[in-house]
Amino acid sequence: MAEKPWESEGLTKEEYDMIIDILGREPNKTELGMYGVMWSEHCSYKNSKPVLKRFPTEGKHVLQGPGENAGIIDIGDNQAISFKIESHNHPSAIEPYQGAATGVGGIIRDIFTMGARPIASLNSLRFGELDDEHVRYLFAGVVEGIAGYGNCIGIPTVAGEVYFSNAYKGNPLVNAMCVGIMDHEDISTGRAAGVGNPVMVVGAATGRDGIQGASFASDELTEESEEDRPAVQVGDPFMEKLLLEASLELIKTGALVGIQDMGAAGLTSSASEMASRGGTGIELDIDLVPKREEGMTPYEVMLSESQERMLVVPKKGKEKLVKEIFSKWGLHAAVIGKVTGDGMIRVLNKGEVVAEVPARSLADDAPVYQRESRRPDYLDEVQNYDLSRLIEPTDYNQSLLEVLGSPNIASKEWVYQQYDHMVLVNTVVLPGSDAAVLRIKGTKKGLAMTTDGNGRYCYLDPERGGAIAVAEAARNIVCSGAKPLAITDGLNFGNPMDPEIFWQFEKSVDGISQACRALNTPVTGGNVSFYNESPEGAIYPTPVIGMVGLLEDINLATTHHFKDEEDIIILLGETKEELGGSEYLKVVHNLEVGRIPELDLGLEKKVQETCLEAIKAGIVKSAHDCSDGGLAVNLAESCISSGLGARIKIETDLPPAALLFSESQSRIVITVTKDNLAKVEELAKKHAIPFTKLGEVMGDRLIINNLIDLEVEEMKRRWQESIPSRMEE
Amino acid sequence: MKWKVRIEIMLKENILDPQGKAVKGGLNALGYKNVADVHVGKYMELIIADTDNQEDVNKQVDEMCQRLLANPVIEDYTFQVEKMEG
Amino acid sequence: MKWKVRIEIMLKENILDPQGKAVKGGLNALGYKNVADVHVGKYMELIIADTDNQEDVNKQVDEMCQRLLANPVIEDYTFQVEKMEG
Amino acid sequence: MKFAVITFPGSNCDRDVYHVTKEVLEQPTDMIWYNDKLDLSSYDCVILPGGFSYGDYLRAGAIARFSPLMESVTGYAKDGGLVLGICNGFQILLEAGLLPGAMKVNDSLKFVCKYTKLKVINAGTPFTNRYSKGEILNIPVAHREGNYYIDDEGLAELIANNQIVVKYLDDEENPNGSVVNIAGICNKEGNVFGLMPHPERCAESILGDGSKDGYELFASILDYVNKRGEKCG
Ligand SMILES: Nc1ncnc2c1ncn2[C@@H]1O[C@H](COP(=O)(O)OP(=O)(O)O)[C@@H](O)[C@H]1O
Ligand SMILES: [Mg+2]
Repeated sequence: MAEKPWESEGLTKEEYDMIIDILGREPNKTELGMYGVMWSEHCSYKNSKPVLKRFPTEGKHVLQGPGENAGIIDIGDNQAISFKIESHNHPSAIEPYQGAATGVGGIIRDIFTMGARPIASLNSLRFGELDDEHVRYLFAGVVEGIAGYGNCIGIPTVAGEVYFSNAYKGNPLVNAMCVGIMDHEDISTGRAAGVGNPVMVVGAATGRDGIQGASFASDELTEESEEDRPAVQVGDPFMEKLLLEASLELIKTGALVGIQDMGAAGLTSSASEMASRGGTGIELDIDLVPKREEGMTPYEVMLSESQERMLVVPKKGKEKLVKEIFSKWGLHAAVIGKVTGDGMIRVLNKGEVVAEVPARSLADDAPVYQRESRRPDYLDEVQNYDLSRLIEPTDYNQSLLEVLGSPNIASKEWVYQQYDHMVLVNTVVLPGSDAAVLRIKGTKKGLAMTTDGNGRYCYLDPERGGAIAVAEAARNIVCSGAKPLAITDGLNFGNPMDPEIFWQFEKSVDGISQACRALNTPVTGGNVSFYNESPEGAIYPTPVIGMVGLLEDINLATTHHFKDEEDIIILLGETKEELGGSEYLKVVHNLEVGRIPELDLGLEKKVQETCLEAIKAGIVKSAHDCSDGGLAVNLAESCISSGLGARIKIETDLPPAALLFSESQSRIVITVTKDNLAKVEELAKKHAIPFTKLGEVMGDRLIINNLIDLEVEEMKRRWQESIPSRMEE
Repeated sequence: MKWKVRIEIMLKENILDPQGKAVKGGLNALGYKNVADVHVGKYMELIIADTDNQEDVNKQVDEMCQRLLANPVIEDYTFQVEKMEG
Repeated sequence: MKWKVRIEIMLKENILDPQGKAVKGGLNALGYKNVADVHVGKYMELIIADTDNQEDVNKQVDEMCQRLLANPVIEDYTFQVEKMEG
Repeated sequence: MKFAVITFPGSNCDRDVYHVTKEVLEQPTDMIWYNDKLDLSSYDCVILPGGFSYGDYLRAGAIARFSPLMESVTGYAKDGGLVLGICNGFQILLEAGLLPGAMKVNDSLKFVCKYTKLKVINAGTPFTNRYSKGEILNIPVAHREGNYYIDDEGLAELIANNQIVVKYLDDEENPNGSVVNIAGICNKEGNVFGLMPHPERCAESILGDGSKDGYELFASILDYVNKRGEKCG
């Protein structure tokens, strides 16, 4: 073996010594490869585990918290939903179409593995700025890849976000989320129980795809990444559609003991995790694994990340049933081994044992590190930047048009028009409003879902930024008429060995935890993606929150579009002078500095409760969360999507820029008919939250005090053409 | 002078080719059992004008393939250049 | 005997080719102003086994193209057959 | 009346169509597996749903049209049975030669999912009798290969026989570049109809932008079959 055999597997000398301790001998090449992938950050969470323990993970709805392939939440009537978010950042940087496509495929498998039928996908994307040709290539490729996979498999992509900043130029973020629904009795787990039960591989044949993909994800992107990358995985959504149907059919038969998809680290992770959860071992034979290529070594077979495969453990005697179901769908199912009682993963090849290691040591006993953490120096400088010296614009119409034309604020239609967002005929609120809403067929109920995150906020203040991401997600859910249930989190950060990055990570987790406790939305799972760095440096710390909410009555689903002339426009919550970190500051002053808006979680909760109570009372005609871009953008969006204007008159001492563009939290704009104005005022009093009547829906212009007077059509053009015009350059 | 360029672009050797697999399945199902393998790629024909020297055309086409026509991360390409009449 | 078949499938001459148009636009925008025309089609490689006679292969491949590989309403095809070693 | 909805490997709107005929229209409906070679004569209408049969690899619908069941569908159509192909189903009907013409990739080269405005050209078919000629419909599309092509001769024939059933309202509404904005056509006899837009996605007002224009298409079939029943009986 090489002089420092651990290096090529991405392990340290100390970790190598631990392995020798565990085995009582030197590992061979295959064994070392297995430890290498399982002890990578991507699979083992060795640098993040202690911090993730801070999340609140319990709640009365939580049927399955973190630890399985995806979390599960009870929604009543014997139904449950499963959802999770996953990153595919590095693969997408190398090959945007396939990287994003296989990311979608992976998260969908996580959901149907749990026994749930996937009903919706979401995606959270970050790129550099669109004036760069390579960025445009990445953006176009990623969106096409998500579309290519999701549309083909027939799961609607109903919501998401896209954000552009130079911080992501060398390292885009591609986080995909999937939501599925199931009856309680179909909940499945990835457990290999029952000594003697067969272990089977179903789905695609194994090739040399993506070997060491997990370790690749656990390293920084460098100039050479393009060279030493593993073979790119290509997704086959058609195969996965068949796999999905066959797996769900199989789960329904009750013949299964356990099922797990093969994602990162392929057969090694699925076998060791299933055995470890079941307190068992697995013996498998390389010869029996269906292979796509000739001459594959045990190392390659164990580490392959070929897509669209699952590992299943049926009850003994049910092998034939499994094969029948899969062959009906034109898929292979092969017995490759059996469950054992000795806790070992034992790999045979041509009758010889080529690897034999304790399952637990792979899946659960990776070393855990408490990394050093230090508040970054840049924070004081950016937070203390003196915003009072900024010159107020002379033409606020111009400023509003500029902000509306910023790709971060502008219409994302260019993106979601490429996604089939209607298949499965459940989509009640289409992309373009605050959260997507889906009906649950056969019930009166509905689900709302959204992803939110603000990397710039987290860069300027990771703790509050993390909390705001949760608060904003919940506000989006509430504005659609749903009660927030729980979250999944996608934590995207730089290199955790850098104490300043690790501090950002810890603080973000703290902020998310605080908000989740206050808003009663436990964390049911998520994903950590470190090493998001390029030669230009680390990305903005970017936690992304995926949230799901429940509507008791689908008829109360609410959108942000204004509905009728003369409706009264009301602000719940209060606008303060809080331009720090705002889109206005970036677009108009080219600054990404300042103190980000305050977040009073008590007030946040009360504002959300007021809004939801008003919606439940049936008096809210539109509701729109007020955040990125501020009040002016909020009002403009409701105008644009309805074609209706608004006349706004606000008494205030705020400087005009702050009135229009401040991103103060805990604000929701709603509209009601004149007759219901008093009712809302009463509700606001009851909850003791600030309440302001802003004006009314009227005409075809947006008029705000003597600051803004713009035709809705003109605003719409700027907002709608921003991304397409940049992409068609 | 004018040149006709024919470019063939294929997925690299060991990269999964779902299309090829599906087409093979289709052909086998139609009764062509002797079709042992299928790969599906792209074919392009370019007309290049105003270039006098075949060497230049070769160089340019190679560059185009690298930059736009093929995806060097997952695809290989080959091409032939041929002088056109007139 | 084994045969390698290369098939090129293209939209018929007079049918508008949106892909070709887009690729031409892309190449021109990248500075390749001398690219006068582009057509994009499909390229396939088949391995045909257990057939001893090139004539049979030709006939079979032609039939496959007609029935499945190309759509005769809008596409033309050409192919070459080559004997493989071993 | 009785509907049959065919599931090909990769169909993904099969359950959606089933939902509409079974739950919304409340008509008996069977889901039929592509690999069966059934006698379809007991059905009043056979629907080929949307999706990506065989991943749309090669060409949309190209492989699916050789499914064993497609032989039955062809026979059923020849005998005058009602066949409706939606999106991928339309593509399969073209590949199978049950309808003339072919599909190319959208001019934008992109998948497009959005509501489109359609104009009813022929309201006399079994599928469109509840609409009126010239009526404007709002029905969503979702496809990447919906750019309908037919040569001039074929087009003249389509027009002469009144086979163009629905068009996109105008060039601007046309999401794919199809010849003369064609969105759906029928065969000469009028019993086979294929269209790119998805009527099953707008059969209930709770969904999306609230259009119920798709409901009327399914209801047209029901009306037609019921009337035909009266005539016979
Ligand atoms: N990548 C995407 N995929 C699908 N939908 C998207 C995507 N990006 C944005 N959208 C949709 O566009 C709308 C506006 O997005 P955004 O401005 O991020 O909303 P908000 O600020 O309310 O969270 C939302 O409905 C969102 O779901
Ligand atoms: Mg919002």
